[in-house]
Amino acid sequence: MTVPYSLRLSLQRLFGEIWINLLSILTIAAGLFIVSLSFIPVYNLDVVAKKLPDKFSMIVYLDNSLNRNDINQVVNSLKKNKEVNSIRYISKDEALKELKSTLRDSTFIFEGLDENPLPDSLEIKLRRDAVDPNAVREFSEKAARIDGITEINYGEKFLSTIYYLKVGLQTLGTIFIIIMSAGIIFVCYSTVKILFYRRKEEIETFKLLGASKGFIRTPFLIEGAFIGGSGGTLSLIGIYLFSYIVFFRLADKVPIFKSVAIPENLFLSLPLVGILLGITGAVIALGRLKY
Amino acid sequence: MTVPYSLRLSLQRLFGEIWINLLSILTIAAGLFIVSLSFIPVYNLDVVAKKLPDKFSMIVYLDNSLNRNDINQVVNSLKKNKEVNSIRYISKDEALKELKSTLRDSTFIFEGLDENPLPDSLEIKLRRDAVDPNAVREFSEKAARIDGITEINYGEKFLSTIYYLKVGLQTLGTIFIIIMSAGIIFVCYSTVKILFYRRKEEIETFKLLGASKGFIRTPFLIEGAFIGGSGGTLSLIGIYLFSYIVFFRLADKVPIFKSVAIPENLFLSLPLVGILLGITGAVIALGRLKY
Amino acid sequence: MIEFFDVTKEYNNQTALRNITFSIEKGEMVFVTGTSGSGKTTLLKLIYLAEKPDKGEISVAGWETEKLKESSIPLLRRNVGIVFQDFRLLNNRNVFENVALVLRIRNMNEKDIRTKVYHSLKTVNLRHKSDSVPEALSGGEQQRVVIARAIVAEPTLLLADEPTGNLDVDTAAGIMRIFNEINAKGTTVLIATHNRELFKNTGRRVLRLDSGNLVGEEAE
Amino acid sequence: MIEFFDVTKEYNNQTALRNITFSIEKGEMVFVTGTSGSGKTTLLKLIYLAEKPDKGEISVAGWETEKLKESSIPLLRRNVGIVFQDFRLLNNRNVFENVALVLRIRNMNEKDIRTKVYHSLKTVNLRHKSDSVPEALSGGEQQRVVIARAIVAEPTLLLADEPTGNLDVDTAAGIMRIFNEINAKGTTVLIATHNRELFKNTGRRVLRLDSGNLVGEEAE
Ligand SMILES: Nc1ncnc2c1ncn2[C@@H]1O[C@H](COP(=O)(O)OP(=O)(O)OP(=O)(O)O)[C@@H](O)[C@H]1O
Ligand SMILES: Nc1ncnc2c1ncn2[C@@H]1O[C@H](COP(=O)(O)OP(=O)(O)OP(=O)(O)O)[C@@H](O)[C@H]1O
Ligand SMILES: [Mg+2]
Ligand SMILES: [Mg+2]
Repeated sequence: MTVPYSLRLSLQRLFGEIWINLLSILTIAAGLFIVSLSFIPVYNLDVVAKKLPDKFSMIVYLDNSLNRNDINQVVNSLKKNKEVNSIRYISKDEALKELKSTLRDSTFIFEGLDENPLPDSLEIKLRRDAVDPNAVREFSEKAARIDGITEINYGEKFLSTIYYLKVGLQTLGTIFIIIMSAGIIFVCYSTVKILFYRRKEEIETFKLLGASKGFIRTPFLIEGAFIGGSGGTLSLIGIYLFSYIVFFRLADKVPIFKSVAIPENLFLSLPLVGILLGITGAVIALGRLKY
Repeated sequence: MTVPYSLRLSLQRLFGEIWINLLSILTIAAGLFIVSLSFIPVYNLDVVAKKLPDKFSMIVYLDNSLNRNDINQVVNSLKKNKEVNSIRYISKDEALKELKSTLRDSTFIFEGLDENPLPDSLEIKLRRDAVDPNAVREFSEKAARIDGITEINYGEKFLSTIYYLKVGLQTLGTIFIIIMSAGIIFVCYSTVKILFYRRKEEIETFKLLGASKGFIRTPFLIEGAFIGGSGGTLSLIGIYLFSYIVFFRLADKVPIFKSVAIPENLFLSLPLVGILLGITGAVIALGRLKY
Repeated sequence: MIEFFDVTKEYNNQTALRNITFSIEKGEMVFVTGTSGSGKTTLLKLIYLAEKPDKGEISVAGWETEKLKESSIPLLRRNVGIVFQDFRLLNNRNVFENVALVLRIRNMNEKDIRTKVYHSLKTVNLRHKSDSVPEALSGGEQQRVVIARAIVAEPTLLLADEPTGNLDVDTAAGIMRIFNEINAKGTTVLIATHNRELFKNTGRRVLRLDSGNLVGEEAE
Repeated sequence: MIEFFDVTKEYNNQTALRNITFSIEKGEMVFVTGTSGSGKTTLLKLIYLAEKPDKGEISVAGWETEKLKESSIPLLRRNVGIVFQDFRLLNNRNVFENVALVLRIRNMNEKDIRTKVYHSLKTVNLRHKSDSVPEALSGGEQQRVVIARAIVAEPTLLLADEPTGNLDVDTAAGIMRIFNEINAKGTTVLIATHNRELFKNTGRRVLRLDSGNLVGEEAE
């Protein structure tokens, strides 16, 4: 069979029953649009979840008797642990300044102070994947054994909130996207299948007239690809329109929208996803052709 | 036409082409399931958004010279404003205790203190709908004019973050649900429509044999209602299974799931929604019957 | 029973029937004949209102079809039994249900339906095929199911379009006997056919169509 | 060309053909006749492999159908032109495309397709209907499109199932002339019909079926 003919045949079919095909295209577009749409909050939650551990830091209080050299040694011992991402030295003067600025409204407390009562300290940021209640406890026990460290401080409750929030958001997001995608893949498949169901008799006639399997399949695959591809493209246009309206227009009024990230490059694959869905739908819909 | 016959007719049709009808039912179930599923995070975000304003409070510092009576008078003047929800009196001693407990790790600061330098204060919680940057500014200006109040304190940045987060989440949630629902309604309609499209010839024959419009329509409506209703019921079962697995099983491991609320009563209407969708789909699919 | 006055029917500017005038009395049996494409089926379609004339007036069983309300069309059709040239059997139900459909539309009770449908199927020798679907029948069997469906409700007017095209001579003769019996009971019968054997020497009136023109009405 | 040896075909335990043995030589023109439901269509279906026999052996154009690989079935069918009793026209394409389909399946180029399709449609007097869809044709016109489709690819074997059921005597005679011409050019022709007029006095062999039994093979 010449490919131009299958192409013409599928176009004829597409436009010969334009309404019903348009309906399928729109159904698939709606389906893909919905998955993409729900991908936006999940993606953003994931971005937020990934950044959550950055909010966490440990404070290590140093012995007052340590000199510059001793402190460097402590820093080096700490840095040997692979969990450590960065260490910042905070002198007792800096610490007091920071405290004063956070207690801005209650600076009268410090009026009675004659000497700085704060110790020198180190702020340790851990690597993102090391921020997990057990790992942090182990690390802090190890660190406490280093000479010159008097006390280690970190919000245990804050840590476990951060950790479970991260795990929770990521798990939920994954489950949500998997179910959504499965649902929509099914909707697309079923749309194509129902569409081809009407063609049973046509396929039968094709067979009786001596058509090979390839001859019968090709136009259906092209048709499926076209329906899926159009659906995907429409959903892409929909997503862009939606992001434009919501994130550029609405962002003027509600500034929080400005910080919403849109995984645009991912969405660019929507037409391709549509084509794959359409072809797969057509292949399954046709089933194993038997003579 | 006797209703029992239309019923039998639609059942025959449903089971006569069980696979294709099952496909439609599953499509609708998948669609409704997805909308319901995405309703859960939106609903929870809405609950969170509604509670956000509770996190906000204003601190009003009182003149050191006021006695109990004066303070009561200030409280009463404040309470006259409809924005005020509750007022808590915080004595200077309490304030110091609170400060000490938040600064638990740096209590050495207070070692040099001989006298409590903090003033008495009032913590004001505003009504949820009054937590809006403009309203709060106006209110604080009004309050500042009350005798005995030396200073008013509230995090302006925190306030506007809370406010815009609330408005943003609610707006996004509403848009999201509207688009989702529109998409799925379309998917359901289109599924029913494609399904009935095959019956054009059957309808034509019915007409030629003298069937009235009611006779033609009734079985289609029953069929539509059945397909939609089954889809809705399946999606309800799916949602319950999903909540059970995620929120009861997973919650053991990831405690944050425990705080997820599921609008169960709302989901109970899913079968009804399905029936309505099915019937509407059938009505539109049949269109205006013409002889 | 049927009156055509100066009726013209065109499909996309191509005339299928031109200035046709004739009338058929209640209780008559009349044949329509003509070569392939001469307009026989179109004439029948005008009677059961599947097509509307472009010109002229038609009345059927006392109804003037032009003035008929849409809601009355089913009522008219319930007086008419039709043997469609293209059968119009429903493939998703069995033979019994295909025939019974006509009675269900008329709101008959289940017991009467069974009696009448089985009687009608027996008339065309297909009682044993009542559980088969149309696709599992031979061409001639399908045609006889269509005939059974057309006569089961005892219509006042029977329209048969090429009712013996798929039947052998003997079976066709049997069908003609049935039509004669029905006609004898008072039903007006109009048969479109190219098979001269059906009306030769019967003394029945024959409407002869030639490219959409009525060129003769005499018996053969 | 065709050989049946002791062939039996049952549908749900109901025998449609019983112990059929016969053979048709290349270049012959043979008729199959019998009353409605006697098994004519079933016999043709066994030849073009739409049905499989329950017993016995069939060979068509040198292929033993039992041993035929699935992928060879289309090759066999491309040697066969079929006039289906139920037409099997595709309603979503016009007459030209319905006929052309057979040639497209055979991968013919567009120019040859046009020439051949128009020639074939002219043969059955339907050149002027090439742009119509099947639904807008009269019964006889549809049947002639099916005949045009069956002969357009110049098959080595032509199977015609009740090819004149919807045609008047003159048009039917024209179709038989076409079949005779094709047969004269070497095509084997097998016609299933209940219309004795087609084979009376032609001297052609007639296979007579009665309730699935082959009861005679002589010319009439
Ligand atoms: N797919 C099928 N399933 C079950 N029974 C069938 C099927 N096809 C045909 N039959 C039965 O087999 C018998 C022979 O059918 P066939 O179509 O071969 O008859 P025929 O000789 O072509 O009749 P006609 O002249 O009416 O077309 C009939 O009784 C028919 O009901
Ligand atoms: N729906 C339609 N649209 C366009 N043309 C049509 C339509 N139906 C019929 N025609 C044309 O009108 C003419 C008359 O058709 P009709 O079906 O009445 O013929 P007929 O006498 O029944 O023929 P046959 O014996 O072949 O059935 C034919 O040329 C046919 O092609
Ligand atoms: Mg006709
Ligand atoms: Mg047959």
